[in-house]
Amino acid sequence: MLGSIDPIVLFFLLGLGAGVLKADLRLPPAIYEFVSTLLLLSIGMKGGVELSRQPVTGLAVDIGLTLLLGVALTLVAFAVLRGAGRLSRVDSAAVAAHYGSVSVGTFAVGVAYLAREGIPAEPVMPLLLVLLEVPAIVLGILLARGVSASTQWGEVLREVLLGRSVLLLLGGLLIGWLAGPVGLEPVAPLFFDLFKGMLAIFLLEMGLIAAEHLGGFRRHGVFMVLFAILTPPAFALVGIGFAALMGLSLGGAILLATLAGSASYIAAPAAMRTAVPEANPALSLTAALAVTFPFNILVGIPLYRQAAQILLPH
Amino acid sequence: MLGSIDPIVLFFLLGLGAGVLKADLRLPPAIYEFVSTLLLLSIGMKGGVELSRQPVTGLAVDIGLTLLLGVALTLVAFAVLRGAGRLSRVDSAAVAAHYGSVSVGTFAVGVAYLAREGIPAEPVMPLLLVLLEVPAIVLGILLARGVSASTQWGEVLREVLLGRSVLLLLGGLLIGWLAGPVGLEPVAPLFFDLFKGMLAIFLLEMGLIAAEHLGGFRRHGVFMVLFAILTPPAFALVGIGFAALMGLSLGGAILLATLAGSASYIAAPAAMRTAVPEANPALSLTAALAVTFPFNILVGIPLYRQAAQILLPH
Amino acid sequence: MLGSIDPIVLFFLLGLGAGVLKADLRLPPAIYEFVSTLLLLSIGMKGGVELSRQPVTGLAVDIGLTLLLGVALTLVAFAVLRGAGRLSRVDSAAVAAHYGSVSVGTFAVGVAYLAREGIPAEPVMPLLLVLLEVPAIVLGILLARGVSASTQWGEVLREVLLGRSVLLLLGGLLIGWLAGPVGLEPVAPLFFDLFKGMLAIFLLEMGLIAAEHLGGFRRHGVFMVLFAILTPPAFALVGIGFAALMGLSLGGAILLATLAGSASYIAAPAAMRTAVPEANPALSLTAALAVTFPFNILVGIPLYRQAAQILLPH
Amino acid sequence: MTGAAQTQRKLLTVITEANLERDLTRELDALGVGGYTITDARGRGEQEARRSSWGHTGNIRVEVVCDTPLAEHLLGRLRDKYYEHYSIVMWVQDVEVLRPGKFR
Amino acid sequence: MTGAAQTQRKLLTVITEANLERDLTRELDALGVGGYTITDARGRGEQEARRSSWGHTGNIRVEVVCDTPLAEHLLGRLRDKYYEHYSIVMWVQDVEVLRPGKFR
Amino acid sequence: MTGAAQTQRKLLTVITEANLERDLTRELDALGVGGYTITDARGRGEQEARRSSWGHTGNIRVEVVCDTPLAEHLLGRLRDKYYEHYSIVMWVQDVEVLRPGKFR
Ligand SMILES: Nc1ncnc2c1ncn2[C@@H]1O[C@H](COP(=O)(O)O)[C@@H](O)[C@H]1O
Ligand SMILES: Nc1ncnc2c1ncn2[C@@H]1O[C@H](COP(=O)(O)O)[C@@H](O)[C@H]1O
Ligand SMILES: Nc1ncnc2c1ncn2[C@@H]1O[C@H](COP(=O)(O)O)[C@@H](O)[C@H]1O
Ligand code: NA
Ligand code: NA
Ligand code: NA
Repeated sequence: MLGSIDPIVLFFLLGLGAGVLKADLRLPPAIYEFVSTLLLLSIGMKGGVELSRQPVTGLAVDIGLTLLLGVALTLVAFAVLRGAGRLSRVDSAAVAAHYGSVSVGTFAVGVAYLAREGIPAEPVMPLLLVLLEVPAIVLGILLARGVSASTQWGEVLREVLLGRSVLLLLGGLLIGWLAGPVGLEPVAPLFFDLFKGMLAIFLLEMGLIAAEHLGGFRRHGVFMVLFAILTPPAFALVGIGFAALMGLSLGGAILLATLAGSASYIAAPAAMRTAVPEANPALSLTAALAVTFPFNILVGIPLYRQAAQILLPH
Repeated sequence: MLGSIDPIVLFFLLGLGAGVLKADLRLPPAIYEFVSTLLLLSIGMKGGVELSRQPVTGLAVDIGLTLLLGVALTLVAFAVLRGAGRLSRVDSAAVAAHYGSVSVGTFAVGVAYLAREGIPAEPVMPLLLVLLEVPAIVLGILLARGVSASTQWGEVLREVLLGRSVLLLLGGLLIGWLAGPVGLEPVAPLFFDLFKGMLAIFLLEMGLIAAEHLGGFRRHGVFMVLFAILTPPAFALVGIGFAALMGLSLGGAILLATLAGSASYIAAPAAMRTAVPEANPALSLTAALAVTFPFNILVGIPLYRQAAQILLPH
Repeated sequence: MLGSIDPIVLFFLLGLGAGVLKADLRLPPAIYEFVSTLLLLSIGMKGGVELSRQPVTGLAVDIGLTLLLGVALTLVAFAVLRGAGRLSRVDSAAVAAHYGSVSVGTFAVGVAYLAREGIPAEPVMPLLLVLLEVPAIVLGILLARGVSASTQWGEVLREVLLGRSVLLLLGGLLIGWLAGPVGLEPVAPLFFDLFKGMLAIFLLEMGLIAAEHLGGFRRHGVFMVLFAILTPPAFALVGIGFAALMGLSLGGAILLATLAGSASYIAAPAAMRTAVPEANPALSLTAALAVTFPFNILVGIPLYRQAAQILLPH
Repeated sequence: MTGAAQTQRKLLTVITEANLERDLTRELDALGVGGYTITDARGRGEQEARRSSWGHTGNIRVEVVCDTPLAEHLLGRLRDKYYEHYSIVMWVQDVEVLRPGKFR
Repeated sequence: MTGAAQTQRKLLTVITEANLERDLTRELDALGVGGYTITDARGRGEQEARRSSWGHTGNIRVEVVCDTPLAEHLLGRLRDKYYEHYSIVMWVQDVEVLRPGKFR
Repeated sequence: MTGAAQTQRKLLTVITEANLERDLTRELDALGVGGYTITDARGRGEQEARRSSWGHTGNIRVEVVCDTPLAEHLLGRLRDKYYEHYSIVMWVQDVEVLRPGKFR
């Protein structure tokens, strides 16, 4: 079992263990920002370099289907939370926004997994990642407030579209695409060679954060735990379905499944806190950080690979 | 056009774009300090390693001419600002101190440019960079206050000579010189391999800062913009002249031109704020950060190369 | 002389010089934490990888002897400080706790020294490092307070055992051991290739800190200086003796001597401040940081190597 | 204190979630305060369980010096806008300032 | 200030060594305060020579708003526990708060 | 508050440009204050356009507890030295302290 775990996931477990013991290994916020900036730029640049090598076809269809995927996942999550979970409307909407959106950290672990297994993926994936961040958040706000005049949509869209992760991913994509593989060689030692090491540091930190949120479950009960564990594989299956529609390769399908199964813990919480303040922010965060994230990186990704291998048309 | 741009400059443009959109990509101050510390040490160490390989001759002459260059540029700038620009005496003196002094960030881009083009330069250049920082600042204070008894010269010199950039550059030079190429091998992955990547991060941040200062121009008017654009190439020509006097190679001449054409945005502002508080600090900073720095790294350096190729005696 | 100095030690001297000149080169605390986190994980992982290659034998004996070494050094230090130094009981106990415990920074320089000289060492050394941190602190508190009911032993042990350095070292060991050399390859660029560069940055900072504490000696007098210089080589000899008992190789003996001769400046001060607040914290810190640390990395480690070569049975 | 040019003003201190910074400073600007000072802070209160305590975003501590009517107005406005759904704590003190003109 | 719902409370400010944070906040919790706010600080006092000034650990600045009896009690407790061996400085001020229930 | 050993002192708070820290603390030392506490801060005032706002250097917030005459003296000295050319804001409050000897 352990032999099949990616060593970088051990860093997550170290953080989780230290956090449970209440040991103070937290990195300063500045380091967390540095590491995540490097990861976002790297992911973008890798995609961009690949894009510069092989022109993408059918981009418009892929984009449309990705946006549709985001909408579909959010609606399903909302229905389940409101129906089976009997959460209030605002809480259902807020949690649905988190699960309809995506986690870049989970995506990064997926990228590292593919690299380790030697499975290639479409270069366009980081772009789809960006696309998936947005619709769930917008829809979540709509579900919570209706088409209320008081929502400052300009502000909300600004925050999401000009957020750190979207801009760094898109900026990296653009730089990688413009510079191409040769142009990026001089910066490769920082952005590419250190990628997995930085991801390890990031996962150590995520383990510590996840541990801080473990306690939240005593408050939020068994339904939320089930939701946070069952949604990822269910949504991953939907992701694989969409991957098949788009004609993605095995690697692309694994990544889209990973994205679909992941829950946002940065962009969505910030947007919901501003636009839907009545929602209980701890509810979504505990689920996304303390259950879904660990589930995905420990169990989910290899699982989605199996599923994709079985389900994808050959 | 884009093909000829160094990819690291794309990071500057990304920062500039994000800044104009008021997106919050700023790195924490701690990271900025870390990155700039690495860059300063790297530049110094590279020079030091080269110095340890080939003994320098005629150093005294080079040093004398460099100090003279700093004085000459400051006086010219002061005359132009006071005469054509009709700035107050203190403001003219303060801006002149910025333009007579140098920008290490610009120099770093110059170093990266030479590496990319395969043009060697004299190892003594980082030392000249340090030398150029000082006279402009001292002269700027003199021009603003006269030989006033109230100026705490000890304090001013202390601040400039023991400032971060001077000490890290000189320290790096010394370490590189003492350790030599073999001695530095074990630290090369951090200081040399990551150099361009760290410079990319630095430029991303500089783009964001430059964007913050763009607004300053509404207040400072068309003369300052012209000054900030025309001074770099004019001063670069003077720099090439001095390079010819010193008998520098093409690479050395490009770097000296780059230094001459660059404007300080760290050492000079700090020193002027303390010693000449009547001067408007925003005036110099806006010019140096929002116009001169971008101009130099986007257009200037390749231009100075052309000029040096034409003008240098063969 | 300089030729024999490891270039990374030059960074310490640069920091020391800058600090003496009161120049402001201090890195932000966040960077210090990042760098030390990387170093601790690296040291642990290196040991762990080696452990995964060759199974350790006689571990129980090594562990027992190491704990005994910690106890012995603390008692000797206490006796000397109380007897020859006439320090108060609490101050003697607190300083003894620092010198009976160890400095990870010094150990890292020792590791770098061995790598440079091509001398292998037992992979178990990081584990012994962790073991040596603990007994001196516990004993120091006992010596200061007796078996007082008011000491919150649970809290003290928690702080020591779940401190950053212990957890990161042990975590690194575990990860290295589980992942093995192949598993760690993807993170090697960050944790192994950058090790010496990061150590250089760390030493630069340590030089600045040591300089800040130099002034402390005017207050603490000649006895403390002598103690801080003479204890390291004396304790290093004891360390070599224990290394012989354990049957360690030359490299292992040098590292154990370095550990024995080093004085804690992170774990011990924190623990003493909480558990023995009557003790003067500046006394121990000045000795450990301003004398013992520099002595060990500049002079001590090569000295201990000579001693180990002479004294170890062949 | 009896220094010639000193005048009474109010100092309003606000402790709230860091992610409100942008919104709160805009609100203050809109309400016409002459300035404010912000420091990063952390803390404990009564609503921890509800907090979006995603580790890295702590509290901010905002200080505004202004005259009494504006202080009253701010207090009311911020209460109405933020009390219900956000973690926010406020207190008011008397201060003496040198250049009253600066503090509306 | 005459705003309807305002009440007098005390603001206790404590400056002390950063390494006391854990111990001090536990003490405050045990003494039953409703909340506190902490910021990182640095400074100079009279006991610099005794400080364990290992560079990176500076001071913390802790603020507690509470009623007068609790403030008195805290002041006494912290004095007894920390004055002798630690760097600690405290002061007390009057403040007006909106929701007195929050501040015991 | 009626605690036995408490005495009135003044708390002077100064907000100014971070790059003045060295100069300002020297000034305070020279003027004989017993101590001061500094925190990093950011803010908005009226002189933004003139600020050397090179991004990374924000404000500092300096607190000094001292007796009334010294507070008056400080206020005057800092005003004379910094008001004209630097961004600086100051206010004064009453505080009660435990060990008046510490605060001159
Ligand atoms: N009694 C208090 N004194 C000082 N600060 C407080 C107090 N109560 C709450 N706070 C601060 O206000 C924040 C939010 O409080 P709450 O909304 O009660 O969770 C806390 O994190 C503290 O920083
Ligand atoms: N008069 C004062 N005014 C403001 N803060 C002070 C004062 N005296 C001491 N402090 C703060 O309290 C800390 C400890 O002071 P001390 O115990 O006197 O060294 C100092 O580092 C300052 O941050
Ligand atoms: N009314 C105010 N209340 C609180 N802080 C202020 C106020 N006005 C100015 N400040 C602070 O003082 C700094 C300098 O103000 P100014 O000199 O007006 O630009 C600002 O950046 C704020 O941090
Ligand atoms: Na999702
Ligand atoms: Na110049
Ligand atoms: Na020792």
